[in-house]
Amino acid sequence: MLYREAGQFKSTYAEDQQIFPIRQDRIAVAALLLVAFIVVPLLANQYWLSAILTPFLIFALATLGLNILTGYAGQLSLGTAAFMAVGAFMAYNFVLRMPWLGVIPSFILAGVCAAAVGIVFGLPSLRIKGFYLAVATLACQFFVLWAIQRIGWITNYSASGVITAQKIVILGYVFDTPARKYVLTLAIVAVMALLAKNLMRSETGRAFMAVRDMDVAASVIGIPMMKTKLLAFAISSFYCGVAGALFAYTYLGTVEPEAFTLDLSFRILFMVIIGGVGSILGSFLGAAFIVLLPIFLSVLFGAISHASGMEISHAVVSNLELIIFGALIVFFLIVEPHGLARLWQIAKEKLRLWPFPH
Amino acid sequence: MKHSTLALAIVASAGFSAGALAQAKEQFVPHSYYWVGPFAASGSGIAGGAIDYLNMLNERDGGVNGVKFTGEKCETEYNNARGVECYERTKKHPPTGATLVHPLSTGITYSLIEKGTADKIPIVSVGYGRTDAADGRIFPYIFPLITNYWSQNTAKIKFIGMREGGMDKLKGKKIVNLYHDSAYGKETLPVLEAQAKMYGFALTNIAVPNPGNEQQAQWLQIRQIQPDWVILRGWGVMNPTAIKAAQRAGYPRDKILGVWWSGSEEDVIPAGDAAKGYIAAAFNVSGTNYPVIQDIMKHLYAKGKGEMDDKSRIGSAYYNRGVVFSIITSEAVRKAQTRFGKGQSMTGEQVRWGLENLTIDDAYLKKLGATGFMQPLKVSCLDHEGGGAVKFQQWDGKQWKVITDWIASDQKLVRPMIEASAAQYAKEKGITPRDCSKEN
Amino acid sequence: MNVAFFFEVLIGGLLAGVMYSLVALGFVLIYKASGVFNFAQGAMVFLAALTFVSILKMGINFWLALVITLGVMVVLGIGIEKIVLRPLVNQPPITLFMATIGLTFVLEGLSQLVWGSQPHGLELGIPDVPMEWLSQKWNINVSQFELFAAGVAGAMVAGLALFFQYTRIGRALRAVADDHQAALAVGIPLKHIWAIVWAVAGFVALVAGLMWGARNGVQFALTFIALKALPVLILGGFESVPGAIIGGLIIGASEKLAEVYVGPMVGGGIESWFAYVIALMFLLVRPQGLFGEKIIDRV
Amino acid sequence: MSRAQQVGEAVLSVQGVSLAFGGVKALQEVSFDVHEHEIRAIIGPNGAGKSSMLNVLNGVYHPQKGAIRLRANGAWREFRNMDSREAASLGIARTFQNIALFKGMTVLDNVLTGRNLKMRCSFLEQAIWIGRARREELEHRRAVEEIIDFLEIQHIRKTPVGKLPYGLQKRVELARALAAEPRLLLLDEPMAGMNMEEKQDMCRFVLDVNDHYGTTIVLIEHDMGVVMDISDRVVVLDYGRKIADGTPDEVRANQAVIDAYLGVAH
Repeated sequence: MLYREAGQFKSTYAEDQQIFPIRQDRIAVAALLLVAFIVVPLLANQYWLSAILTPFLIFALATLGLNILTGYAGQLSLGTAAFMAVGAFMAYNFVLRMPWLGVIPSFILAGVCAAAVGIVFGLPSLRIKGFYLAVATLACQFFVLWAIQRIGWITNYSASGVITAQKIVILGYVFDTPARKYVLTLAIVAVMALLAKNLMRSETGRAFMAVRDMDVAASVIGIPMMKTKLLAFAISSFYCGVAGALFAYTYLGTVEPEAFTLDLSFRILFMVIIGGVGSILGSFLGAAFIVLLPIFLSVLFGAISHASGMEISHAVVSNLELIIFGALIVFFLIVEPHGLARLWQIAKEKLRLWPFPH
Repeated sequence: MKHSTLALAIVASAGFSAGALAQAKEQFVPHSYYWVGPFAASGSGIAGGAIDYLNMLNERDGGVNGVKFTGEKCETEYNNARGVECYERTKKHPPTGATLVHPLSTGITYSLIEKGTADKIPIVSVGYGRTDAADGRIFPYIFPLITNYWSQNTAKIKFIGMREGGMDKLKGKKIVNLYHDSAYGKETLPVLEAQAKMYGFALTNIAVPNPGNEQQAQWLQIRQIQPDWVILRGWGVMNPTAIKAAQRAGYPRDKILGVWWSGSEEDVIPAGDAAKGYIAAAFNVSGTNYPVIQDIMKHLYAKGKGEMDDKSRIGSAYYNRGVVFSIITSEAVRKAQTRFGKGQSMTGEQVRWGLENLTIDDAYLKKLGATGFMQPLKVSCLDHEGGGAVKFQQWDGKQWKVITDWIASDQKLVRPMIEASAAQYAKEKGITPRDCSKEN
Repeated sequence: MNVAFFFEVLIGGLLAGVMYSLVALGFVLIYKASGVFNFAQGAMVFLAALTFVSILKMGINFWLALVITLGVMVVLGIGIEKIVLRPLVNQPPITLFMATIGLTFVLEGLSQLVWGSQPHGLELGIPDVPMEWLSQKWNINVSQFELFAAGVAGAMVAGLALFFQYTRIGRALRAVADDHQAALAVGIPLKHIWAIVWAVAGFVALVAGLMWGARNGVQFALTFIALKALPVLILGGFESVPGAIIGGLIIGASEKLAEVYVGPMVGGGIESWFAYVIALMFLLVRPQGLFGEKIIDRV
Repeated sequence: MSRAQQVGEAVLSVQGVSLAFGGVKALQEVSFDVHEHEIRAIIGPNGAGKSSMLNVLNGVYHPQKGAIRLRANGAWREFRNMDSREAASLGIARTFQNIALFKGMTVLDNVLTGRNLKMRCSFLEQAIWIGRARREELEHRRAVEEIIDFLEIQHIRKTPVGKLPYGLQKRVELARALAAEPRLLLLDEPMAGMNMEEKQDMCRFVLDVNDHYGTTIVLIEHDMGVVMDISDRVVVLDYGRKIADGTPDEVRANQAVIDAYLGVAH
């Protein structure tokens, strides 16, 4: 009975075009943001802030980026980590070489650089599709990492190619504690999620989906193939780039090119698939799932072996964790190929009818 | 999205509070190593040695002055993010939080430099990590102990000099540096360049892309250059692949000089007979015929305890390296107790003092049952390295044979580079160096 | 420029390329039959090699060990098909792809759980040292092992080609590749076919595992050779057995030549991406790969 | 026929168009013209080249010979090979024989895509979603809702098209084409595979569109009855050749046509 749009009539298209047409949703989201911005920083301990929530938000942002490309525009990419790397290292350079610029503009410019790289490596998508394109994006993955290690300027000529993120100071306010870093990350992610939502529900988003669903028809009704595909790559890479910058500045603090391996790209693709292809919410759900699952498993096993007090060597435990992680993903894909977002939808449908059967 | 997060939060916190039953007279040491993935061999071996030694102390002498070591294992997957998570999870563990941390990954070490400093938890990277952190004035909580990549490298050139019959003979010699194309691999490029100038040998750096399981091209280049020596700065599969490729290219293995991350049994066994004669550096030797290892066998494995499933790995280079890690851990705690109270649980801050004033001379090594097993150590506020020497061992097809005594590094060359690099870091981060004369 | 050296690099590259083809074949088989981009192929190679070596270490004789391992791989292949892929039939390709990545974790964990994380050496009794006369006469280094590997790869390609051409299953497979529905309509037992293909893929993985294991030792890194096979795939086409070998040769040769002659100018280590760039350039000209039968549809 | 708009002079003329795929001659020397506001039918037995003709008209195919001439505000422009996007921007919209809707999107979004050429805001403005972008989005929504009402598909506005029955999908596709406010509307077998009443509805819609918006319509249809009822003039193709052209009655009486259709049940 609680979750109902019954009795909420839309008298104007404006109302109907709100992000959350249903009142309960608006309330829920408002509450969620309130909790995320105020309650969490106050209550959560350092471990949760710096080891779980912050990375979760950053991965969610990257997932969002990849989702725009793969989920909405239908272009499969395995180069996500590379775009993140561009973001991280360029942000470092902007802060280093143009300190007057300020951190946030530096992040944005870093994102723009990532977008540029994205456009270059998006060009093949005009010719090739599917796994051929996916494997082609691997070229980006490997080339970018190689370039970062070769071009001394990018790492400010540090022998090992490792960079250390500078202090984050915005208008004289220093973001140094885990709580502050978390809040900064949250703010950026929230804003960018909103922008993404807007974009995806307006013309650009429709063009993306049109290209995804049937490119011939799309061009017949006048959607420019090239512009749309490249724009998708650009926007997606921009998001990944900013995520990369946050990865370096609010999460790890020090990054080496190896931090952005193909493994990371796959992880983020997982988040997209598990969360739900073509869903903003799904990006967050997927990120939460993939970030938390391994930690949850290891904590769980830790507790079990502690409780049982038996002497199983950790090699066994770790491998079991890995196996279960993989198995769960397979299992999940089998039971709900459309991802968590779909489950959430179904739950909502049920909730609408509840407590009456229909 | 928070629903799922919070839901898990409860379970998770329940999870580790179970492992966190606070008791007095305990010294908590996190065991964040890696048991899975491409490098599992090194991770599991080192973890085994490290954990076994502390448990042996608990069994043999009831810990350090009655303070028993407790630990919590955490899988890092050799991955920065996971490593940071492990650190955050274990750092506040009762009674006194993490004693110190062995990140066992240069990447993770980098990620922990600021966190450790802020949390007052020493980050100890033995034979890896950030070289210039050896300048304790700028990195009070970071301890790249015993020796670092730059020191090792000077020792290596010395060794080559010895083999060639004098450093002056290096002039005009051709040396190839075959390195893993990563932060780790590139760490030694500057010092090599400097030495090439110093001794006038011709240096060629050849990169091997990660993971390094394909080196045809690189060895064809080497074959073309016909170098007098090849320095193998490898990691994981790159090592056996290099040795096999060398054989295929007809390059003599006893002219290949590996670093200590290329000098374990795991690096040569996969290469089979091709590895005969291959030489590698080491800051700890292999073998079980040291009292310290014998004690572990006696007090743990004889009683059916012990971390290793595969007993044959006890005494391997990696296992023994783990033992060295834990000797440092326990001795730092012991030292700290002499100042902050015998039989007490030490905090990270106190252990930091312990590390900084740690001295392990030959007599003490003998007491530890580790004579010749590791080198004497003298750490100070100024010098967080404290040793710097390496031995060289040669693979005879069955096992590693030590072929030199400890060869000291060329601190005259290395130290200024360290200080310069550290100063650079201090400038970037706006750190004012400690005045070591004021430390006690 | 030293001609002998050029040829040495070229030959070395071609021989390396053959090693890539060995891995690529596994991908092609499964893609051809069920349209699945099986990322777990690398893990299968690792599992096969590790199992074989470990059994060997138990003191069981070579051939018996081979048979046992083959049995394991066949069972594994069929198991994967039944447990993982059948429930996912008719799902979008990317979902299947993701599933195989999940599978990769399982296989990697399983291998090291059962057999431990220790690397092993593997001796097939074929000397891997430069052949005297060749290096004497031409100053070109080629080892018997490399030639042997090339021979094996060639034999496998030929075998598989014949298999597809002349056996009932092979013909059925091609039908399946063309159109699942139609194949079903004319009464081809898809499920059996797929089971068989996975079994064969298991066998291919074993061979690749033995070759690579003997070359670099048997250890976790064997899973990475999958990445070496991918450019070969896009170049040769996901669905073409001959494409796998030709693609392998092209990739191998060009990447080695590039590393040796271009690498030093740009700081080396370009192998990691060069192969992909070649493949990419090639795709821009011919989107379906060298022998690709059709452009794979949007994912 | 009584209708609001009177059929004006020619707006489109096809001149000696020939199209071949490899050896197969799809179209040979076909010429005809289309007048403003008229409903022009192209008929012919299977494989006569009807769809090819339509595809040439909106630039999906490029003829080897001949040209398309279009009259845009008074002046004639000649096109040898325009691409389909250009065609769209010139006010040519179409539907497809086998529906080409965006299955993953709702009816509303599908129809809205029809207006993409009229959207002016940059993606940045859209992302921020205030001022211009929002207004634009709203006014286009209004325009689209009009068409949705017009075609009586309000009730399925928010339904993903994948879930709709065939007949409705056809209607949505028509709506998407109309959303572009085309001058020339190409319908490729709008009634194919429909039952009687669905067909009647569709006929009504086609006529209303032509009447209400004055859109010039070129349609391909198999159902002779329908064609003869609604179209002003008919082109008959057979084996890629034009065999007749005229009012329904003329065509009906044409011997060549009768022969062509002989044995072709309709």
